[in-house]
Order: sequence, then structure tokens, then C-alpha cells
Amino acid sequence: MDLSLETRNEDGHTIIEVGGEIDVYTAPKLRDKITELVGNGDYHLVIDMEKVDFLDSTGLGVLVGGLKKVRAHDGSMRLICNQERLLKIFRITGLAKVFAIHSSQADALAER
Amino acid sequence: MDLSLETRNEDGHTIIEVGGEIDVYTAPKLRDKITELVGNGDYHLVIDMEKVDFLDSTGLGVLVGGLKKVRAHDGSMRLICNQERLLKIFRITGLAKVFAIHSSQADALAER
Amino acid sequence: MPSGAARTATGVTVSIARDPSLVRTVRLVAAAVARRTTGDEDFVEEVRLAVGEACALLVGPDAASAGSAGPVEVSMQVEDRLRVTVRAGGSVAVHDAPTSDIDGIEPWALLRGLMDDFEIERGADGISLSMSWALT
Amino acid sequence: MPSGAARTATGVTVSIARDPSLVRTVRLVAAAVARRTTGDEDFVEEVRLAVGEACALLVGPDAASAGSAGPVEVSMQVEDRLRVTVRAGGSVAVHDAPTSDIDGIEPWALLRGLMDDFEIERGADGISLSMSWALT
Ligand SMILES: Nc1ncnc2c1ncn2[C@@H]1O[C@H](COP(=O)(O)OP(=O)(O)O)[C@@H](O)[C@H]1O
Ligand SMILES: Nc1ncnc2c1ncn2[C@@H]1O[C@H](COP(=O)(O)OP(=O)(O)O)[C@@H](O)[C@H]1O
Repeated sequence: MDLSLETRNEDGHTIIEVGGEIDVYTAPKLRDKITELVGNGDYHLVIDMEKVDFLDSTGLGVLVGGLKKVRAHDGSMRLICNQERLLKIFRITGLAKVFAIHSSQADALAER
Repeated sequence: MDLSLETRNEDGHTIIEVGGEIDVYTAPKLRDKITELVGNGDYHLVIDMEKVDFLDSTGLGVLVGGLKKVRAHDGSMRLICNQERLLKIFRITGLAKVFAIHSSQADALAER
Repeated sequence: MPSGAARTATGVTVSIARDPSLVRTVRLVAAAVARRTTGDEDFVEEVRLAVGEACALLVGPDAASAGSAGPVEVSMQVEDRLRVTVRAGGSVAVHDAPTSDIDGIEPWALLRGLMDDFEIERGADGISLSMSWALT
Repeated sequence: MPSGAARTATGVTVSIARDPSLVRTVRLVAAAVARRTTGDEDFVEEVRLAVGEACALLVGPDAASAGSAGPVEVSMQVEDRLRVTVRAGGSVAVHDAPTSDIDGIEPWALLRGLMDDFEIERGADGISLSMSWALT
């Protein structure tokens, strides 16, 4: 229904597993989580979107904002997404070229 | 989603398995099915409501109308219903006393 | 901006054509609004049933009049209570008046049984049903 | 009868307060209306996304203005095409104008990418977005 956020550390990265709908209502919660992590010095983020049902431009804005934040600390933000309907949203908006989009956590963590 | 109706004969009764929502939109389809059966000489009906998700007063009206139709031919109409939320609707409207409500097809067919 | 805008400064309002096939959409919205107030699915089901029933009574089973008769409007507000008003108006008579008897069941019996109190307001310009539920 | 009634003699209209948490309810209705026209869930998803996006743009992320700013109204008609109009009005400025750039993404890029043609009408009394889909 709503947005769920689960965070854990692995291999020098912080993985945020996002579930539910990232929309105009819930996106601020994701932004706050990213801001909090960056504030704690976690600059290498992996956003796992496998359980995301919905993403609108507000959600995209938060992801782009997050990318800017971690890059300001020479960090990284990788996305995990296999769902065609979400990938289409990244393509349409040109953001498929801006983000490193991986198909699994293993894949995302493998890249150096 | 919509209304589904499956009919079969067993032990001298015609069992109508109803699925979905019996409401102001779909109830006429159930009424037409009952009218058709009674027109074919099937006067002993068992309405299996185990897969019904929703029932409003229009649906109740069709059931009462069906009962009248079969009784006009010395027939019978039995209901199968275990769902508390539907049973409540029959109780609230006083129709729990009007219908023979059974908890299974076996139970409904056992009664003579 | 459409007229009547101020009416829904809070909450959700759904207007449907007087078409029986659209009543399900209203039930969907009613359940969604109720679900936002609680995790209690029995409560959600009760609201879905009562709002659907009120809507069915005002829409009526006569699809032939769909489109010609003006909409049925359902407005839902979450304040101190969950308040729902269902309005239908104008030229078309409400099919089943509160005293009518179709097929041996009194159509309003269900809604009366469900709601301890609901208010019916009739005017020259239509009919309006108001119901509310305490929020837990 | 409420004013503006004739507007929805057919179809479904939902009005929500300018509250981001209600946008999901509009998506639910949009999906329900789209689903009535087809069994194609990709189509349903496309309508849900576009209507939700249009609504998000007009509601804006600023929950603080909820209630004070008049509703956002979404009307859906199934005719020769599925036609959807999203209107917001009056006193509150649309948060993200079509040319703004928040967090590096152009907020209207998604809606423009989704819809081959959508129309924006701006007037003294508000903004209105119209979109439509062929029915198969
Ligand atoms: N060290 C930093 N930490 C956080 N944000 C930074 C930093 N350096 C630059 N920024 C910029 O500040 C902007 C505003 O931050 P904030 O208001 O928290 O995010 P948002 O714009 O997503 O609400 C970010 O988009 C980012 O580009
Ligand atoms: N032999 C019969 N077959 C059908 N209906 C009958 C018969 N005898 C009496 N009736 C009455 O005719 C009424 C009207 O029938 P019909 O219009 O088909 O049903 P409904 O009122 O449910 O639309 C029924 O409610 C029933 O009480």
C-alpha cells in the first residue's frame, strides 16, 4: 500500500530496499531517508526497486536529488530494477542514461 | 470482478454457483438465469454463494423474486453461505428467516 | 475552475453517471477512503457495503436512464468522523421510494439495518443521504 | 442538487482536496475506469501512471496547502476514446510550471513522454490538462 524502506549495509554499500508506491505523497519519506544516510556518512547507496509498484516524477526527482547528494561526497548511487514498466519510466525521461541500473543486488555490488 | 454463474444438475437439484459481486449492475444477470431455469422446468434450485464478494439489496431482491418463482411451482430454493459478512446481510434484513441457508452443497442437498 | 469547487476543499468526491455499472467504482473509492482511517477490514467492508447500497438505491437498476438523469454524487470527508453524503438530483424520481416493496423485500431495509442513523433529505432539487461513522 | 451536475452526465469525476495522500485514490479510480474498457493490463497501467502523474503535478508535493487551495478534479469519460481531464484552479499557483527544473529533472518530462499529445489549458481561473487514449 504505502511506502516501505528497509536499510542494511553490505560490502561497503548501503542497500535501501524500497517497497510500494513512490509518489507525490511518499517520495519525501525516501528523500528524508537518503538525506539521513548521507548525513551519517553513507555515500555509497544501492536503491533496490524490485518491490516498487509505482513511480512518478516526484519519485524520480528524489532519486536525482539523492544522486547529486552522494556525488557531492564522491559517492555513488546504483539502482536495482528489472520491472519493464519502471524501466520505461527511466527511458522516457532520459534518466536511464543518468543512473546505473542493475538487475540484481549481486550485480549492483559486483561493479567497482 | 464481475458476476460469474455456473450451473449444474445434481440429485434432482440445479446448483447455481455464483461468483463475484451481486449488485445493482449484475443482479439482473442472476435474475435472468433463475427465470431461464424456471422456464425450463427446473424448480429446485441451490444458490451457492461461497464465492460471492458483495451483495446489495438489489441482489437480495432477485433472490426473493427467485424464491417466489420456484414456490409458484411447488419448488424450492436453498442458499449456501458461510461468509459472516453475507450472513449478516440476511440477518439485518430479516431474510435469514425466509431462506434455508446451508453451510455446504452436501448439507443443502441432504435436506429433503 | 468548475463550479462547486469549494465543496471539496477537503476529502474526496466522486460523481458518476446514473449507470449501475459505475456503482462498483464508488465502492472502490469508499473502501479506499475508509482503509486510510484504519487497518480494520471489517470496518472497511461495512463502509463499502453501506456506501454501495446508498448509491445503488439512488442510481437504481434502470440503466436505460443512464446519462439522461444527471449524476449521483458521493462525497467523503474524514474529520472527527468519516462522513459520507450521497446526492442524486433533479428530474428523475428515485426508483424505490423508502416505502416501496419490490420482490418482497423492502429496499431500504438493508441500509437502515446497517446504519444506526442515516439522514434522508428530500427537496425539490433531489434527494440526499447522509451517514457517518466514528473513527477509532 | 449540487451545481456542476450536468458536467458528469456520463462517466466518472473525482475531486480531491489538494492533498498528496489522495492522489493514490485518483489512480485507483483511473485504473478501474480503464480496466472496464479492456483486459489489457499494460493499458490500465499506462492510464494509471499518466493520470496519477498529471494529478501529482497539479496537486504538488506541498501538503501544507491542502484544504486551502480548492480541489483538483479529474473527469474520465469513455466514449470513442478514453478521455481524461485534470483541472486545478484558482488561487494556488501550480507548483512546478512546465519549464521548472527540480532536483535536475524536468517534472513534465514524464507526462510528455507518456502521452503523444496532451493539452494544457491555462486561464485566469486555473489549469487544465486533457489527455485521451484510443480504445481497442
Ligand atoms: N554535502 C551535501 N549534502 C547534501 N546535499 C548537498 C550537498 N552538497 C550539495 N548538495 C545539494 O543540495 C541540494 C538540496 O538538498 P536537499 O534539500 O536535502 O534535497 P532535495 O532538493 O532533494 O530536497 C541537493 O539536491 C544537492 O544537490
Ligand atoms: N410461474 C411463475 N413464473 C415466474 N414468475 C411467477 C410465476 N408465478 C408468479 N410469478 C411472479 O411474477 C413476478 C414477476 O416476475 P419477473 O418479472 O420475472 O421477476 P422479477 O420481479 O424478479 O423481475 C415474480 O416475482 C413472481 O412472484
